[in-house]
Amino acid sequence: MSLLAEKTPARTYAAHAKPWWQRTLMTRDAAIIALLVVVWTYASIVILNFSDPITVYFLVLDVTPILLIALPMTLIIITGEIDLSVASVVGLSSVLFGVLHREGVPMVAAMVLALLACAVAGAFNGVLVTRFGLPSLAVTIGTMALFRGIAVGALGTTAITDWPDAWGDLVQARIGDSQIPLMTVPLVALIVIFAVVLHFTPFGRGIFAAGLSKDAARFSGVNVDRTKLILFTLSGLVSGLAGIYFTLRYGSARGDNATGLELQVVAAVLLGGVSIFGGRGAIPGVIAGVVLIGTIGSALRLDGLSANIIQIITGVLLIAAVIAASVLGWTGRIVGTYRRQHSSDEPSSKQSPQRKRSE
Amino acid sequence: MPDTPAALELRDVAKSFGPVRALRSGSLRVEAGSIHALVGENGAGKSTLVKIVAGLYRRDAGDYLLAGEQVDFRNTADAKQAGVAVIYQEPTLFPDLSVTENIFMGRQPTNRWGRIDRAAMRTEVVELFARLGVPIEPDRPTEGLSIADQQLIEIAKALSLDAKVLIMDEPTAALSGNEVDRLMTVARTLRDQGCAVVFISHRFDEVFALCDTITVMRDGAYISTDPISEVTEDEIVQRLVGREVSDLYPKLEATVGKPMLEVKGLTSTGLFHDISLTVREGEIVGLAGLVGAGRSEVAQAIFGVDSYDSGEVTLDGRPIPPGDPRRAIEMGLAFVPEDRRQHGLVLDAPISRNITLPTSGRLARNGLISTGIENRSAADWAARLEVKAATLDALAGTLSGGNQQKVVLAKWLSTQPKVLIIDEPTRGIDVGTKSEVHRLLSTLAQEGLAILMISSELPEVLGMADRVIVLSEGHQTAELSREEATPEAVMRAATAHHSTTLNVSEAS
Amino acid sequence: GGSGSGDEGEGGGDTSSITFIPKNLGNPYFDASDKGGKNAAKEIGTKWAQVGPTESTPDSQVSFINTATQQRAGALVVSANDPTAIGDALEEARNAGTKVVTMDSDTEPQFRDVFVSQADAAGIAKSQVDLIAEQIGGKGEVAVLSAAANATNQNEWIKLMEEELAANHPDIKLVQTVYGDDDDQKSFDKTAGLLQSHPNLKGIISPTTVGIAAAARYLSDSQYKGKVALTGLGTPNQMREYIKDGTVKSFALWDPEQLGYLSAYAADALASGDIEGKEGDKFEAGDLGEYTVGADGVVVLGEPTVFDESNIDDFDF
Amino acid sequence: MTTTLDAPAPAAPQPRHRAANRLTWLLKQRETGIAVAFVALLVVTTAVNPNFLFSTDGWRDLTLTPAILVCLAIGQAMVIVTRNVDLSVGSTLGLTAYLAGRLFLDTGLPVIVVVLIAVAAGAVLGLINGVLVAFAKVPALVITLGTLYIYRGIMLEWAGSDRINASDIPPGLLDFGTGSFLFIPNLAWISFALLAAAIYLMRSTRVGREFYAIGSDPAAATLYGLRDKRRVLQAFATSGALAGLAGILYVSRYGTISSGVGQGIELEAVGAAVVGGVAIFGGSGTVLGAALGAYLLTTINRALPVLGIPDFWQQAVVGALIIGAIVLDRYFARRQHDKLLAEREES
Ligand SMILES: Nc1ncnc2c1ncn2[C@@H]1O[C@H](COP(=O)(O)OP(=O)(O)OP(=O)(O)O)[C@@H](O)[C@H]1O
Ligand SMILES: Nc1ncnc2c1ncn2[C@@H]1O[C@H](COP(=O)(O)OP(=O)(O)OP(=O)(O)O)[C@@H](O)[C@H]1O
Ligand SMILES: [Mg+2]
Ligand SMILES: [Mg+2]
Repeated sequence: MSLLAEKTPARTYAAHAKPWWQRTLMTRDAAIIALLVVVWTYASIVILNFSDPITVYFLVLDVTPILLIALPMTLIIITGEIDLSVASVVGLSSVLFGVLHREGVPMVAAMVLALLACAVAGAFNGVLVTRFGLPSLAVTIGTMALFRGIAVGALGTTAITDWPDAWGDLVQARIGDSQIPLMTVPLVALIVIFAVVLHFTPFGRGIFAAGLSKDAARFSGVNVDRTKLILFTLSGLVSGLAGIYFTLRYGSARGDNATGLELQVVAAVLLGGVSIFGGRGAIPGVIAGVVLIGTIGSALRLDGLSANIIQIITGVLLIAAVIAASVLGWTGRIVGTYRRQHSSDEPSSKQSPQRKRSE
Repeated sequence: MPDTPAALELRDVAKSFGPVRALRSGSLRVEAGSIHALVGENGAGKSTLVKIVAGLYRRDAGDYLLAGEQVDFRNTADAKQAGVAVIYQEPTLFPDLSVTENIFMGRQPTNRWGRIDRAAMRTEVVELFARLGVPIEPDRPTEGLSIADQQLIEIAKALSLDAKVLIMDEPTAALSGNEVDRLMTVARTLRDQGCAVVFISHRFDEVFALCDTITVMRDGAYISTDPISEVTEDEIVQRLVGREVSDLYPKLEATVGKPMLEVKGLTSTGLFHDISLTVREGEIVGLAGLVGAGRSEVAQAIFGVDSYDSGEVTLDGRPIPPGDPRRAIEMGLAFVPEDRRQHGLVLDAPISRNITLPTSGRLARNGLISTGIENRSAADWAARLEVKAATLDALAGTLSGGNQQKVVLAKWLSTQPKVLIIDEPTRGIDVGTKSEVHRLLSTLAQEGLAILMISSELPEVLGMADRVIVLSEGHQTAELSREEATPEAVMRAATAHHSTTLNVSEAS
Repeated sequence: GGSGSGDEGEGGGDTSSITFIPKNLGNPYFDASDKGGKNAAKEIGTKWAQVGPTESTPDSQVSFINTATQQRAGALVVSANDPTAIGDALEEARNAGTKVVTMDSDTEPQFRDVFVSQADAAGIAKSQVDLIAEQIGGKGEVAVLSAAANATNQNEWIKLMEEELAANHPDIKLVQTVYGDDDDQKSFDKTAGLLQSHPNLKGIISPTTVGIAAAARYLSDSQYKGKVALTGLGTPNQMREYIKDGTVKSFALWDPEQLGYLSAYAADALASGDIEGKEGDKFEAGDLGEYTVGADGVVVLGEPTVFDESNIDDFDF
Repeated sequence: MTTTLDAPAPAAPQPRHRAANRLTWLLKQRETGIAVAFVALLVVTTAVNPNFLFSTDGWRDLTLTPAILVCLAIGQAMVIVTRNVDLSVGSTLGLTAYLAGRLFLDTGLPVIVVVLIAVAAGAVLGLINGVLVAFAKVPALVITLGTLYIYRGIMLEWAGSDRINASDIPPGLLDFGTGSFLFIPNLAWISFALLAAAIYLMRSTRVGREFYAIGSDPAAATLYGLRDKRRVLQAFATSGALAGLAGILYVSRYGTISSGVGQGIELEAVGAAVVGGVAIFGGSGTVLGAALGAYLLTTINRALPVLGIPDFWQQAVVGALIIGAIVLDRYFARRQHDKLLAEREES
């Protein structure tokens, strides 16, 4: 028997236990996509004006910031962390962009500088979480107030509103004569990039491993801290991008832009099937989650219902989604596939999801 | 049963965790006023049995009687209520709370108004500690206590319950000789007062000195019960293992080459001091010592998952940068950790992803990796190690312990290492797989791999290693050649206090 | 909430529906103006709906403007949370054939057809400065408790007040402007902060209904009651008890119900093509009579009413 | 223990904290640090503007303004100690405040009955969180994020564009809300009483100690046979009830209930607890610390304008404070850890 030198295939293995269609269709992602299709179809038939192509136009413009931020947020939550400061970074980006523009810095340079600052803000979160070993929940609650405070403080009472029309028009432009916003193109590109990074690169494999078991990942050579630092920086950068978008779309740089957006993003990501424990989730589901919330909001508004119902539905969907996961998991455990760490039979602290003092 | 009911009786109790049958048919009958030894190899199901008695697990089948009454506990509080006290194998304390609170949690003495009587608690703890001769400050938090101190608190906790049945799951593993003697005194006193005591230990000297009856378990099943006076140590070992011990260690001759792993003066405050060792091509070096001696910490520091304060590590002559496991892997170091479930495997990830995790960078094409690529590599290595699994996307956590260990080995061998550090290679593995692993290690050494093997099982160390290095309390107390390494020599070095470092020749 | 729009007309529009989008829901000022709008719609015989965000931010308002666009509403009556931020959305609505009236708080003129102004800004600013000057004897420190820092109308009034003070009341010093965001608690706490930071404060002007009510409530049971004057824009129902107990001597406001009423008529006149919003266009506004569109498409409701002990019981809104 | 062993007689417990010991102990407490920061803030601000403390209103607002947040921070601290978090308290506060307003407006029930109903309603809302967290085994962060939306949505939907004005509230309650007893505002007395009760609960009863145990190591809590589900339910119900009470306090203090009541206050409550030294992953920290954190955060908000810092910067200061507090905590924990290791080294 020679293990390191030559091959001695003694056994063969099937790659998968279930056929491909079961693996694709019997997932949280598929369920949420199906729900989206059902809601969309229902709304198109029942709700007046919903089938109008302009619905798509407004919907895309509306969900763009949430969708943008949801991408890095998905990766962060999969590593088992969270970033609540994203909406404040949006405000920060908007204000910096505005102030630089007011001071006469050319548009593109102002944009790049604002984005850099936001990446630094994100890295600040990342350093506190990885180098200092602080819980990201507490850290980002703190930086949420800090970044927002800086944004609001820097601009004070004013909103900067003298933006060149060309830029605002670019953000809201349509592709040709269609009702599809031009924004869709970079958005789809970003989605593809994030999906590839998460699902088809060694870095992405490290993200999942870090979320499922920080220790096992570290013991396998995954640099968990560096991974998280990169993701927090990325989150700052993309949130900054959303801030630029906000500024240009509304032609107004304000410190209070996107207030409360962080919870919407987290809700959408979790609805999209990402586990708050980390280690589980996929980009298609998240996209569907974001669009689903946007669609329901759009449909209800068209139906003349108030914003309040939208809140209730968002909350119910969120809770239903996670409870469904836990109920499914509970049944799954009977067949022996459930994550060990939720199982009541095993109180071993070694597997508790939020293991503290892990140094 | 004709005579008076036993204090504790289990009949054909079974327990499975998913596909893992931890306990097939566990039986145990303990009389009041006796000390009963429960022995079995690692993974024989002893702790599982204990946890069923404690009310922590619910049995899948079988009978559980206390003083002749059928019982069925929903949780550990019920069991405590019924007079069952348990000292678990791993100490389970609340790190943020004080020693006193840990001892009384859930049953603190209260006054009429529900106010906790702290003074009474403290008085009782002081009294308990005095009886046990424990010098622990009752008001300090338990965080940062040594394993031995934590174990002593567990013992105090169990004693403070007025228990009819006391179960101790390897309580002495981390204790010094003095502490063991004191514990034995306490156990005997309790016995004389009519308590039924169950004592689990891998140390036969203790078992024979303390107990009056002995039950042997193997592979989750009951084997035998005898009065201790009617059996010999050899007979027990034979029953434990189920075959001749000498079969177990198929050591192959290997040619020892140049030094591959060299460690010089490795020190980490509070954990280990001035560790220096060399492992050569084709050589298996054993790292022996008692639990808590700091061997795992040394290994983790070498690999880079832990930091260290001073010292240096080189692999094939090139220094391994501290704190960078990825670099260590690239340089040819592989590390099979002691705790498979926490460190070795991502239990909730498929087998294939587990095997390819350290090599995913190498496997990627144009920076991209796919399940297909992973499966091809994983299938190859799983086959070489004969992992018993149906599909590659089965979660690693669903495999039995032995197969999990094979997956870990597959994962590390797929990195094509030059040096393999393997911590407790056969912990919790059944006897069959155990010898497979041993054969594998021998083969690997023969192929020129340098292996550093940490093991708490003396026969394994003595059977497998070309050289044995012994650690005690974080200090290197002996380096013994294969010939010098007798059980007595290793044990003496392992229990030596570091100020009295052993002279190797004297020890042999 | 209100009801959705009815059947879709040809050429993509239901010219006979008016949608009101206030700054935020749950604000009594806009409740009153909505009431006026609803009455007008009933008189005209068109459909009427009121939708809006719960927080007064421009981005949440945009979604509702977009929805109205999708519904091809005949006309929109909006009170803007930001002069430019909702501009593109309004443009989009106008491109789809919806007429846009701003009310109470304007956008930049190019984004709407007509702005129905509660009173002309200079008049509002002057009346409040005059009221406070009278109450504090023409001398001393005053402060402003405003709504959101970006509210168009607030900022314009504050600017005009400063000019008015400089021009005609040199002894009155405006020491600070704070923002209560039309949030009750915030306005309340900001009042407390103002009084502490400025021990010599003589008066507070709060040109927002939420702010003045919160400030009055703080003053009414503080040591400053009767010592620090308060005036601004408030609704009689909210302020009645503070007038009665002497916390506030007088304050001003136009009738928001009339404002909504007039806006609905202006919207209908636009939607039915009677006017285009050019200077000089004339339209009938039910009980209020005929109005003329002024420069920049502004229609002015009239002068604000000053409320004090003598007349407050004559009003109920 | 009824058994007696032939072992050495128990050593008499030594007198523990003598005066000097007590002082060093006090200095080491996290609460002392926050209290010192609080006092320093008072001194500096009052030096700049004596009115900040030495005026009837200054003195009153000092204890009155934080009362509501103190209430929430106490509940939040209890929940966080069990290794959970309750983000729904702001919405619970809003919903119960509106409920109380409606009851005053529509029923004419006596004030005390309305208060009890509001507190009970808060407890029920908290219990819903607790049930979902304990039985569905879903992290509290997700559940309470969901109920944050749901409770707020229900309130908004119910309230429509109605709002409740001071004139709808019984004058007795409003007078109570702004009144004082022995120079201390009534609401402050309530918050002190709650704080005292909470300190007693957390320090000296089994329930409180088990909260700590569950948060410190949930797995060990199972091994000890603690009724962890019940405790989690209790913690959430208490937090909800306190939020309900905070709703009433809000009504009596501010008189008007608009749609945004309590929006965003949940993060202030978490912030207060974190600043006050409650570890976000449970097991340590005190309600006193959380209450002091609430005092510090609220008072900073009032002090900044006095100190001449535009109030736009308030949030930034609060954020910096939260970050500073957790970094400092970690630093001390590290030092303690190293010290313990060194001690072991010597022994
Ligand atoms: N929670 C669990 N999930 C899955 N398998 C488990 C679990 N607990 C124990 N096992 C498996 O059950 C078997 C028996 O374990 P147990 O801990 O009872 O052995 P033991 O006799 O106490 O061994 P040791 O001497 O090492 O303590 C082992 O194979 C172990 O891997
Ligand atoms: N996470 C930790 N924090 C603090 N001390 C620790 C930690 N892990 C281990 N220790 C301590 O380090 C020392 C050595 O640890 P460890 O038990 O790994 O040694 P070992 O020789 O590998 O024993 P084992 O036979 O269990 O593998 C022990 O005293 C233990 O208490
Ligand atoms: Mg065991
Ligand atoms: Mg070890």
